[in-house]
Amino acid sequence: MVDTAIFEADRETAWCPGCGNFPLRKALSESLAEMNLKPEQVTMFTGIGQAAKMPHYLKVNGFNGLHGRSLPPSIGMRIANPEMKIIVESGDGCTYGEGGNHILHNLRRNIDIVNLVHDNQIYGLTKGQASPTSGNEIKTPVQTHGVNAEPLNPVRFAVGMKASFVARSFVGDKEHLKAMIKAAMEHKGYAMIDIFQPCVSFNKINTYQWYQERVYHLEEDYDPTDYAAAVEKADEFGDKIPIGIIYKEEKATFRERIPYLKDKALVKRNVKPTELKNLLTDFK
Amino acid sequence: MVDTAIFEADRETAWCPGCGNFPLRKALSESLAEMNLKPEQVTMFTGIGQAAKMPHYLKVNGFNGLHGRSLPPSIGMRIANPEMKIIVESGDGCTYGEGGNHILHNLRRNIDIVNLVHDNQIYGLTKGQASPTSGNEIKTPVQTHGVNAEPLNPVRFAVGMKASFVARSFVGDKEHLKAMIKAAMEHKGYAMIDIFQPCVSFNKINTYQWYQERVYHLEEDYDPTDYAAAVEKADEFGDKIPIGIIYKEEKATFRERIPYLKDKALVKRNVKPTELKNLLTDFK
Amino acid sequence: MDLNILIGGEAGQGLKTVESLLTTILFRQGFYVYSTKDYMSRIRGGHNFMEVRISDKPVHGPTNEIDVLVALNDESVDLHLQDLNENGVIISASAHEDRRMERLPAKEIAKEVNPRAVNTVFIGGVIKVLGLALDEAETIIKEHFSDDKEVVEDNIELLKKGYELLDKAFLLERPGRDKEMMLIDGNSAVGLGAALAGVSYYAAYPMSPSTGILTYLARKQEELGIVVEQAEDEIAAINMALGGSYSGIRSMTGTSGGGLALMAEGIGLAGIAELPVVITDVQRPGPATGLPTRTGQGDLLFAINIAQDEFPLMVLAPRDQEDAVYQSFRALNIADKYQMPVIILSDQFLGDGSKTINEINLDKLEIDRHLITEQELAENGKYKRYKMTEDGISPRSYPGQFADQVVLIDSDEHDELGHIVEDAEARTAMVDKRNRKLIKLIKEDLQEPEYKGPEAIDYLLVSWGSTCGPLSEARDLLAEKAQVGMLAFNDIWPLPVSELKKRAAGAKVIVVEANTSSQFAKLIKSETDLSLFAEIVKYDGRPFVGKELYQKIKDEVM
Amino acid sequence: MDLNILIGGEAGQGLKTVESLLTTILFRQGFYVYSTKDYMSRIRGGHNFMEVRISDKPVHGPTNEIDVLVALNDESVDLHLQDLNENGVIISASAHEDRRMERLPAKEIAKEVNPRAVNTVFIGGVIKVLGLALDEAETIIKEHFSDDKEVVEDNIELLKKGYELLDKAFLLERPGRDKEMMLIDGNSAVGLGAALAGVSYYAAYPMSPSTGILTYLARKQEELGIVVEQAEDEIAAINMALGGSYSGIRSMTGTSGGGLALMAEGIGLAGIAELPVVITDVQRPGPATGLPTRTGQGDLLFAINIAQDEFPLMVLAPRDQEDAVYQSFRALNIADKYQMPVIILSDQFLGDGSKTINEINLDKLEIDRHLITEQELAENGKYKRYKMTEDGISPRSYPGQFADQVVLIDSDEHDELGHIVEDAEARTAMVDKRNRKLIKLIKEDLQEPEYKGPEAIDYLLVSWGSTCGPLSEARDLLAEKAQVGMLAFNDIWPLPVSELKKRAAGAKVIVVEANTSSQFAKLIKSETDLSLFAEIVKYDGRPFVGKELYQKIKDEVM
Ligand SMILES: Cc1ncc(C[n+]2csc(CCOP(=O)(O)OP(=O)(O)O)c2C)c(N)n1
Ligand SMILES: Cc1ncc(C[n+]2csc(CCOP(=O)(O)OP(=O)(O)O)c2C)c(N)n1
Ligand code: SF4
Ligand code: SF4
Ligand SMILES: [Mg+2]
Ligand SMILES: [Mg+2]
Repeated sequence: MVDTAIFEADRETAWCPGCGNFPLRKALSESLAEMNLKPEQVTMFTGIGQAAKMPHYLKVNGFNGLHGRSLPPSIGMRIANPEMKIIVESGDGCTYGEGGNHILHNLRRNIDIVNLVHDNQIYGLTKGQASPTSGNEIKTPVQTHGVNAEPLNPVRFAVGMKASFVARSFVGDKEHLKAMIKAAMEHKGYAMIDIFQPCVSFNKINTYQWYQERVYHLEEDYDPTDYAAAVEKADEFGDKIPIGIIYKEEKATFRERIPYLKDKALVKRNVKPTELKNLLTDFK
Repeated sequence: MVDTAIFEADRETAWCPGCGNFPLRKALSESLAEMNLKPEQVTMFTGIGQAAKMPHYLKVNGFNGLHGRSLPPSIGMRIANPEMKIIVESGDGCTYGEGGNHILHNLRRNIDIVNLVHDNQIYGLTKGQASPTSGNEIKTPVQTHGVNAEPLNPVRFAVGMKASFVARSFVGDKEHLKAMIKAAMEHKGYAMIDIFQPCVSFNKINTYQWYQERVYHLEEDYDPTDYAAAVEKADEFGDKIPIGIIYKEEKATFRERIPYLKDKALVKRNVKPTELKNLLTDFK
Repeated sequence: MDLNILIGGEAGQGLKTVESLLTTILFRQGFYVYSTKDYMSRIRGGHNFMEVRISDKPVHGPTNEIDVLVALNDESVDLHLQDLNENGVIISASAHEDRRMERLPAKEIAKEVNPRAVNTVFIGGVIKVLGLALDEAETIIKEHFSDDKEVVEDNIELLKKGYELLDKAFLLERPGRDKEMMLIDGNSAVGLGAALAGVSYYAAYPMSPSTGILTYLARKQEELGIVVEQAEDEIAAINMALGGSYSGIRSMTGTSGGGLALMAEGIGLAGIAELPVVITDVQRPGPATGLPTRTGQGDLLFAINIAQDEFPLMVLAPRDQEDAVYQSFRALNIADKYQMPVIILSDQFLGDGSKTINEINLDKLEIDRHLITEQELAENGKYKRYKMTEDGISPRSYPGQFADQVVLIDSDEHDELGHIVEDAEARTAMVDKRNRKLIKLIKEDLQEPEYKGPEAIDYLLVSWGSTCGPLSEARDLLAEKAQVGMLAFNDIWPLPVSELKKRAAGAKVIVVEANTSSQFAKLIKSETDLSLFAEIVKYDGRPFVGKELYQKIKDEVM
Repeated sequence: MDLNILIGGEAGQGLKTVESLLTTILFRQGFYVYSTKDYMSRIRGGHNFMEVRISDKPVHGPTNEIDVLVALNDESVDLHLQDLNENGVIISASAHEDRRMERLPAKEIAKEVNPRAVNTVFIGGVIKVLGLALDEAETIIKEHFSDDKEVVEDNIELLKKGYELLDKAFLLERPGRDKEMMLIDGNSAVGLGAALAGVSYYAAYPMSPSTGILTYLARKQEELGIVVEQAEDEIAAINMALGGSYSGIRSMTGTSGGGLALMAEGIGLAGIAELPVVITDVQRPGPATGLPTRTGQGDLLFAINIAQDEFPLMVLAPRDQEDAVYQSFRALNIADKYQMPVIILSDQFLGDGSKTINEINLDKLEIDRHLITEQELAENGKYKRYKMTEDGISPRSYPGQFADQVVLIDSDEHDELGHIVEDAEARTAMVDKRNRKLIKLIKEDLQEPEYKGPEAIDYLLVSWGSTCGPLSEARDLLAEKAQVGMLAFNDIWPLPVSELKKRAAGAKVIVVEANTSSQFAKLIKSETDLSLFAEIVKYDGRPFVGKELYQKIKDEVM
């Protein structure tokens, strides 16, 4: 195991004291260290939001792109580079709101990445509007009479899409979160973890305590490869909320479906125009 | 019942002879007539594609907007006008591809409209690239070795989202399709019908015959309000494909969740600035 | 009298409340106020500050000199001391080595009463230092915390304690006020203008620094009976608004640069489909994410040229908070009259800044929806959404308005009925019809820029949008040295050129704006044959300051 | 010799195959060919036509006069007869009352052999009418249907039948050809240039008329070992490409106007994050959906001003199909060298049209990735993605390239390491650093427009992009009446001005472009002090035609 310190996960942040992003960062850096990874072997793609500032707050390669667009650039990297460990990380608003179309279609692509969603059920950085996962009862300066739409249950959505790895975790349960992160990193294909991450500044409903009182570990004998069981578990979101790997299905990844790509690292590709003379023959 | 002819569903089209869009138009105009609707009482919102040309080919109010954006403008109308019968109609590419984020979130909004998706499992107007619902085996000028992503099963997706009305139908079964359209129109809340609509020009796999051999009507005693049953049915997409109302759940609509809106037709709202003097007091 | 109070501290320390209470107190006491916000893109920590400039005459922008420095943390003293005037005062909880220091141990004082109300001690202190009475402050504290009597009492107690502990440093007198005034920030001003204009639907996605429009209208939605909806993204927002507009209700959206980019295609749709819609772009420095909470004027040419190909649209940029109310109202009228998109270019400086303005004159405001009547329909026969007309404006009706008539709008090129066409003649005719609307707009509705200065001038200063205030202050100072005039543009596209051509004749033209490439100067050059003498730009994310501008123009240009 | 063949019919009748086979046959026989496509946005029905213009000298655009009219349906005769030359020939299956009529009952003939190969009868007929031999045609049919021997035989039989049934009307001689030539359409040309430049990733969403680039590269992906991916939308497409670019591979996307609008924010990200990327915009008339399969040049100012605020980018517009290969290659080099977005402005006329061009000279093509080496890294110490440099270009590395080094890119304003900053100085410094790249580009890489004409001129014609071909034909005709020169721009932004200023001195400048508001003329005015004499525009969705332009300039301007 490498020294966790090489990930410099103690950098100063712009997060609020007590924010659930801190334990998330800790769990992440420890997981990476325990997996014997070095900073240059990991790349993190994020969007915009409080969660999305993560690549500034620990040492890995980072692409801090646009709000809602954390996923698409990661595909470019997966194509270029079969080796790199890729983590896509962003907030619930960024991932499920502005970025909804990308998660919808990347579940289908089964691209080999890990997608960590900081689910604080709120827009943090823009000061507390409803996110797609906000409950109907929450009132905000925009949702003055509560939320007009039903909250998204990201796990049920992803299971309904038969994503290849769907998990839920909670920053208040570090060992669980680390186990989930490591399992996701080891999973071949798209692996999503929806992570409960309390926002102490704007979400006064879904607090640490709220989650603590509700989450429970999946039963020992729970079989995440059983679709029907997964659908049932995914639907539990009330007084009790299961955390763990809800659904898992091994299947061909995006790269594996491109027959000629194999292990080729396009980033090593070297082209000489004079060697491509045969491209001209089509036009003669 | 009004005369079907008032919908002028015999206008000249730019569709290919034999296209599945013709029987769809017929079923639609007959359904409207049988529901005693007049052209001015119905508004159709579409995107861009072959399917999306529909409002030019029959007489109703029409908003032929942007590719992928058939749904959002319909929300504006539903807010303005509680009475209007609203049909959102477009292709599978437009609705599930470019427009994926809008369907994702309008399932949540439960906005009171009918969403007819012409699912020909192909991009017709742009000459035959894969759509989100195309099977992996289809080869196209872009998907030269088949499709890299798993096909979207729109019904399973919508059921996983617990949309309030999810149905599937087939243009080759006119009576069924009409029954579905009428049920959707009568349903309070968002009602989606994924409609198999063969593209005779570009989809050589999912032909009339292909569908005919596979589709079957849901059993008489099938209960669409049973979520577990719906999940199972939604997952059937192979040698046998069920058509009918797969899932149905009555719940508050978008308008109903805005407490002060009630039946108010904002389109009738009349404002006099001089009567809004109290707005200035906030700033004094 | 011209005095500037700076309140500095970390995000999360309640700066905004201090600023808002203080600003309101001073406004109510009859002062002209201009307050600006300088904050970071974070929720807690970092360094933020607010400035409240007051005077007995109208103030149009910020200044750099500080008279009262309220330091909620030590860093604020370190960072701002250099700008403190000789006879200024520092109010701080901890001691600093400066003769201008007044210690106010707010924490200790508040601990005994109500620790959450700690900042109110500072408010009391400031009022004392200014030499004002407490009465108005008490009233406002009562209004602000009206929900909870106990909290009101605690706050008033702390207000008094802060007041008692400090000495008067300035002996301000309450200015008299002979007319009703208002204190308003630019975002609320745009919202207010829209509310007065009868906007019934505001669909938007949160984005700094435009969220204030969204929250203003949301706060009022129930009272007005209108709908404010948070869209899933900005693409949805513009298309939702277009759906509302098509359906016959006044619809609007607002965002900042990145969101405007996502709306581009939809704005083009409004152009070709001839749907009225108003889009407010509260500019921030970019591109991409840039500086989310800062100011700039970098979106000008993007806004004018937004979306592929061409279509008539209007772009206007309010000069200040008062203008913002009227321009927002006007934008909705123009959108309806010409059935086209209107972009309001605001910016963080204008949007977040508050100013004392004249009471809005409601009698001046007239709504005209430009919808056809039953009778007009009858005269026309079959309803044609895109009927060819001389001035390019086709009769507008909404779905369901008339029996037996349907309304079809189209994003493809189309014929008079809205049906898809592809032939060369129909295309050309429809483009020409749309373009004719701009000709009418230029004739009937374009506002020439406001001129300030003597008739004969050597220099002509030119501003657009919110730069008006600071540049106008600079002009007044420059006028002591030379013959200087100034034009403040609020209509940007189409560009009004007559006043400009007239005033520029014989003068050296200096264009001042907040971007790197002098976009407005480029626009002037492409629309006129004028040569420009100098271009002054700033792109650090901070607003122009009158005195700074004066210095710069005097030293570098004149 | 200059001859024009028009093939007209419905969508779905196989027009494209006829055009493509005929064009190839004539090209192989040594003719210079220019073919254009005029088709509707539908799959079947309607009226489409293709034109193939041939000559023994280079041809640069279409003409309106028809020598051979191949009518696959009756409507084609009705629509095009007016343009048929006096000594022209109509080849049609049904009879028409015109002395120039040659009946070819293709259906009946094909019925006996192979009804699906009906169009080959016409090809045979055309070759005969032109007075050419069949040999080359047979070879090409063999190549084209190589998969199926029986089909080849049927087609050759029908080819011969068509040939036999008609008479020679023209007695063309095969031109000799002293060098290797190619026949290529503009979309393939952009794709070919990119393939030669080592593009490894092309992410795009289908959109007419840009889909040809996508399908060309998809066809080649396996052979080249690269990846062509259909994105879920254009926003994904640009961001996918940026991810590839960040990871170290050359990445590209392509679209048309509406898609470009959706990419705007992402292009701004490329600007601030300094990620190389090439975006091809194959223009069509708009806005919104507009005329999906037609041509225009309406996206110029949108492309230059794309996205909020400012950032260095380059916009270039290939002059013709040959130029498109080189410019596409060059765009990828420039993107890498300056770490910035480069937009290629093509259009439907260029993209769908095919032209005989000189063989691409591979020896002239050099790839330079501008990535730092181990040694350069060592000299620099800790890797700084946005290191401040004199020319604004920071050392570029990709993730995983070096042990212990990470690469961080950011859409916020940032410091040298890529971390978020908000202070005024850092912002200004980073903006200045980025802007310096354009200064270097102007010095080292900008291409002045090509000049054609005598040294002393009265009139200077100006084109940009694909208008070059038709305008150059017009110039040649005008040169018989006056002293006329012409500048053909391919670099648009930054705008090269020296050649323009030089040639414009003393000449009347006439700018010709395909949009309504003379966007290029506006650009010239904002970037120079030149006065323009006339602006000629066209916006009906159809390409300029040399002779038409000649007539218009002569009649209306000169
Ligand atoms: C195109 C665009 N729209 C809107 C924004 C403004 N914005 C920044 S972060 C954010 C929401 C953040 O919420 P979430 O993703 O849940 O992250 P959190 O801050 O809660 O961690 C929004 C709306 C933006 N930066 N870009
Ligand atoms: C922003 C944008 N991107 C791409 C297109 C091009 N486009 C038009 S229709 C279409 C696909 C149509 O497929 P589908 O929605 O399935 O409709 P169909 O033609 O099959 O009925 C595409 C990609 C467009 N018009 N606008
Ligand atoms: S606003 Fe909420 S999510 Fe953001 S840093 Fe603060 S506590 Fe965390
Ligand atoms: S392309 Fe396909 S979907 Fe479109 S009209 Fe033709 S058959 Fe129908
Ligand atoms: Mg969040
Ligand atoms: Mg389709």
